[in-house]
Amino acid sequence: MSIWEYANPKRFMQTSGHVLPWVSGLAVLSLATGLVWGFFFTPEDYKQGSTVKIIYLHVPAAMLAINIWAMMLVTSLVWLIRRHHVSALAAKAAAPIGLTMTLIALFTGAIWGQPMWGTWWAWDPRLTAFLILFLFYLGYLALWEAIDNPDTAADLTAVLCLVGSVFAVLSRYAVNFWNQGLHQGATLSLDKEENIADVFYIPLLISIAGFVLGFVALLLLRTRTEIRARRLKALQARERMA
Amino acid sequence: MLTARDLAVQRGGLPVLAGLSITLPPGQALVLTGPNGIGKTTLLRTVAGLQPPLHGSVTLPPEGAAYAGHADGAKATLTVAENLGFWARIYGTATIEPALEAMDLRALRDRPAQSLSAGQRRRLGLARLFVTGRRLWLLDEPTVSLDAASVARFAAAIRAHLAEGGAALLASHVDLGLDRIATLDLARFRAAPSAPAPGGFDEAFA
Amino acid sequence: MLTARDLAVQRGGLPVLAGLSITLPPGQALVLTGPNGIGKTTLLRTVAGLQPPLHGSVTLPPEGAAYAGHADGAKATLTVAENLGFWARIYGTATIEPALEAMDLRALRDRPAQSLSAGQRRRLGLARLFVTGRRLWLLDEPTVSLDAASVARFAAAIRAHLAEGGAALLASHVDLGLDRIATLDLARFRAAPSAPAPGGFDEAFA
Amino acid sequence: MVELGKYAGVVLAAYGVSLLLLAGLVGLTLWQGARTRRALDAQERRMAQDG
Amino acid sequence: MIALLIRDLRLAMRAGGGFGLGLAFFLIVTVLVPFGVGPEGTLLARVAPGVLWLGALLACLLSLDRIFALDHEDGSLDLLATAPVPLEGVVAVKACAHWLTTGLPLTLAAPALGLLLNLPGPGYGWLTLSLAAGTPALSVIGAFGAALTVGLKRGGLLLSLLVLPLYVPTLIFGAEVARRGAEGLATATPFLLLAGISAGTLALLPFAAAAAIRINLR
Amino acid sequence: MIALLIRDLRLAMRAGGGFGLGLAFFLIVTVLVPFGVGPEGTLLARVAPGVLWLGALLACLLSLDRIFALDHEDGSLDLLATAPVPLEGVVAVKACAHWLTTGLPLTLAAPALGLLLNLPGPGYGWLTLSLAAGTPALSVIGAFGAALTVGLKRGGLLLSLLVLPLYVPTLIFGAEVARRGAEGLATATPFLLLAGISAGTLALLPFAAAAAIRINLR
Ligand code: HEM
Ligand SMILES: Nc1ncnc2c1ncn2[C@@H]1O[C@H](COP(=O)(O)OP(=O)(O)OP(=O)(O)O)[C@@H](O)[C@H]1O
Ligand SMILES: Nc1ncnc2c1ncn2[C@@H]1O[C@H](COP(=O)(O)OP(=O)(O)OP(=O)(O)O)[C@@H](O)[C@H]1O
Ligand SMILES: [Mg+2]
Ligand SMILES: [Mg+2]
Repeated sequence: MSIWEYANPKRFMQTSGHVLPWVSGLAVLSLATGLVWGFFFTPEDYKQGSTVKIIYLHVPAAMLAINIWAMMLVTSLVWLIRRHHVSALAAKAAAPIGLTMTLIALFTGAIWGQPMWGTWWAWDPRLTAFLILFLFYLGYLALWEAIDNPDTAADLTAVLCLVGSVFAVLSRYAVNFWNQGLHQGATLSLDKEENIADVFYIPLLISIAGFVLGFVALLLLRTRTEIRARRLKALQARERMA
Repeated sequence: MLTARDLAVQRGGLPVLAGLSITLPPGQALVLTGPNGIGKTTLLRTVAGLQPPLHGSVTLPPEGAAYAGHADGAKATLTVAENLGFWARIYGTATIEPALEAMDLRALRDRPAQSLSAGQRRRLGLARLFVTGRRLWLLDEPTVSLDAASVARFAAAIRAHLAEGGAALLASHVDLGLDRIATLDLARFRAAPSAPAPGGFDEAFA
Repeated sequence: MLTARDLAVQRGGLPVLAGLSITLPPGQALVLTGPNGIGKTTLLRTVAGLQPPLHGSVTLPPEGAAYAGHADGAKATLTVAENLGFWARIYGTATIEPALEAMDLRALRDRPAQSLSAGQRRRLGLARLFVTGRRLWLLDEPTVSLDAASVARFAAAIRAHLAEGGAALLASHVDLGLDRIATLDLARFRAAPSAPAPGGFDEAFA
Repeated sequence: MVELGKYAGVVLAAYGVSLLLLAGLVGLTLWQGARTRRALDAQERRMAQDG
Repeated sequence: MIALLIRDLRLAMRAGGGFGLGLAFFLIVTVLVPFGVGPEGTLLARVAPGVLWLGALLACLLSLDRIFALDHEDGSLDLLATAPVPLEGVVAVKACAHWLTTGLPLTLAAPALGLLLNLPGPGYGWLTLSLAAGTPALSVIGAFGAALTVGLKRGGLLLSLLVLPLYVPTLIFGAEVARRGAEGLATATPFLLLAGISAGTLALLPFAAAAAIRINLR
Repeated sequence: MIALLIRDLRLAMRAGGGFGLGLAFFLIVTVLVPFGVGPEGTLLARVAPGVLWLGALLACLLSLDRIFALDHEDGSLDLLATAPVPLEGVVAVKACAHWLTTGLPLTLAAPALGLLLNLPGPGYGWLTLSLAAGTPALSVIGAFGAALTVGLKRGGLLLSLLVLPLYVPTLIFGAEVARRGAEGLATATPFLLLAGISAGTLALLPFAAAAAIRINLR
């Protein structure tokens, strides 16, 4: 059986209906565990004080924000090449989640920056790149909104996503070239020596898992809604023609 | 010259016409008729290759067809001669004189298109056909806004085109006064809406 | 209802028609005919008050006239009902139902105007007339793109309007099938280009 | 209650804003989902009746 | 008249109507400035009030051609001119709709963008106040410019050219209020002048604009 | 193809075609900047390269919707799509015409405007060079954005929203070249990167734009 079978709308509706409650349950569970653990039961950092607790929101949100765009890139490609409608609708469904994640990363970062760097905002490359990512999400969503015909909209936004991804990567390098940064380097490297202490690390991992599961649950929900909306539109049009 | 086999066309994601087959040999014209909104424009755009068919296939002559739609594609600030000259160069035609002659635009040749009346602008849009050098013409309500004399002149031009081995597919609500011409009433091919199957999410996607 | 006395109209600074007098009593319609470019659109715009006459005077009913030109004034993203409802509120008319009914737009009422076919959009443009509540209609080629059934329906609507004491001034190249209707051929009123007087710079300024 | 020290405001603000945004997204998703579902059901029922 | 306002707002909200786009443009221009002039905080703080005012002005400018051009193209303007509403009122209502969909959101969003440019503390209130007082003038002046260029295909750039010089006094006083506010100086005089400009243009320009439209329709 | 280039240039030259308007807009923005940020010479000199680049970018942006929208509205784009010319070529030619009527004049005029902003001596050459290398990329990226929004009524602002983020790398490298040049620093790296972006976009984006147009005409 090919994986593409799940790209069939009917099949997708059935499968996602079965999976959804489990994913949502797990998401709520791990998110609650990670955040509660991180918020209530971790010590303060010797340097950053209690502000380290922000990491449990900031890092998962930042990771998701980037990876959701990557996922949209993949689904857009699938739509352009294999023309599976679910794929296009999944990209559409993911964009608002990505936008929210970008906003969370930006807000928590800004709030964190105030005590750590003494400023809400600095034109650090990583932060700037995030702001640009935010603009890409905005443009992508605006294009979806602006076009009436759903297939045209899917095609054009997919093209935008492809071209935009190239430019997003370019912008990342450009921004790096333009200004040296204040922001932390990678903390989650595979090299154990450089990793942060386990007390912070384990709840962080749980909370990342919670964010990812939450994303999957929301994505499934939203994609189901999009499919229903498409069917509704088709039925309405058919009724008018009859 | 033109064959369409079991064609189904869509507009706004909805099937509009289905099960349509057309064969148009050289020297013949076919007039598409049908009430407003039946799908004449959609069909012509599909045949012209501007949108993909929902189903079936279209075969055009190797060099393609010349399409003239509801809009004329005339640039308001260019003169009549400049407008036509542009299309002539795009299609590699040497001269625009026959086209000006055919649509009686000689007197207007140096007038900017924005100062033309509705019918004069339409004549300019039709004159473009003569510089394409294409044998197959796809025309969407070509005689809109034309007066009786211009309609007759245009009908004569079409007759001449057919006599030279050309062909034309036209959508029109008015009688062009072309004799011995085939007519196809599209009302018969209206795509039938099927009743929705419960939970049938696949049908939503054409 | 409408009187125009010794009217001369201009377009692009040039006199187009001159010496025209029109009297249109209630209950009557007058069809303006003439070849393309004779000045029908210009005349109608002058009568509607959109441009000043070069000479002469126009008297309209006190509340003004309803004008429908080549363009329909429909907003692409608003639905048919929203488009009509807007004009109804502007003209202080309570309901759009009679207008929808008259132009057979019931089925299309919730469709955005951009998804209408050319003829359907034209019907929307004509339906606007019925919400203006004006007795004098000025119509510029109202039946363009309409199919035969719609033309008949529109002719019936005009007849009803006349029967209620309204009046209509129409420009049209096609026969509307209205009987007992007056026709005015504008060809007779083409403004004669006067020979230029040497050194007469005044004439350059109409 | 945990001891947040002098950064209490900052941490609470970060959590507050984030949870608010998340709640907004979830709420919007659920609301849109319910609305489309209702509309689709109504449409299907109507069309089933009409034949 | 209210029908017209409602229609214009509704059109702005519909797909492709462009509500929120002015805001997005404002955001982007603000973000681009540091890329152009470099990231130093002190430099940015000094130019911040001016840049924000310029950004708001450009965002207004870009949405101006919507005011009448679309209505002209599809023939609605002809129909409105023959409808039983005074053309002056039409202009005023359309300028108002433009302000509601552009100037107002810009004013509300400006403080957040001030943050990105390191705007000094006391500047936020004055920036918002000056924009609230100045953007109505931008909309009305813009409506006048749009009325002048309504007959032209893609009059957009010409419109910018005509309108920008007219915007200069508003910009000078507006930016002055914001700058003085940011530096903690007295702002009363420029603020009063700014408010005066807004009031004056609101009272007079609709008449000029209506006359321009009448001429353009001829 | 050459016929198309000639037609586009001729259209730009005709009344209302907008040739020179981009330039005028550039001029006005540059002139407005001192009003916004205050007249101190040193401050202006520091922001000059960035402001000039930003002004050029905005002037380009404003003329973008002319690239395809007019042709779409009057039906020419349909006709071009069925004509015996590849759509990719049409896009490339139109981007080229846009550059010739906007980017090139801007590049030539920039040094004169630099004077107004106290641009330091060595900056002039680098400013011109960076604009010459960067504006082609602006035109091509803009053509892509215009192709995406061609079916939309007044897609102008949406177009800005889509295109401006794509302009970021070009702006950064371009302004960096101009700024480093003005300060007498090494400019080789950003200049090469800038040229690379121009070359890359010129080679690839016409295909994406042609695909977008085909989708939009459907
Ligand atoms: C608006 C401001 C900020 C933004 C947009 C931002 C963005 C990001 C991004 C994109 C990541 C990378 C996530 C990943 O891919 O793993 C990240 C990680 C991180 N950020 Fe921020 N950040 C901001 C401010 C701050 C501040 C002020 C601090 C603390 C002083 C901070 C601390 C961290 C830490 C510790 C990580 C984890 C590093 C890693 O795992 O790679 N961030 N942030
Ligand atoms: N700017 C201009 N300069 C010179 N002549 C012009 C200008 N604008 C229009 N004309 C001419 O004015 C005449 C009147 O045009 P008008 O649109 O009124 O004609 P019409 O009778 O409505 O024609 P149609 O039946 O084609 O719609 C036309 O011959 C037109 O060419
Ligand atoms: N987005 C859309 N959604 C639903 N239906 C649409 C959409 N766009 C167009 N239609 C419908 O598709 C049908 C076909 O339109 P088309 O323009 O091909 O008709 P036509 O035969 O050319 O009519 P006319 O004689 O009026 O020009 C029309 O009934 C129209 O209302
Ligand atoms: Mg049609
Ligand atoms: Mg006419």
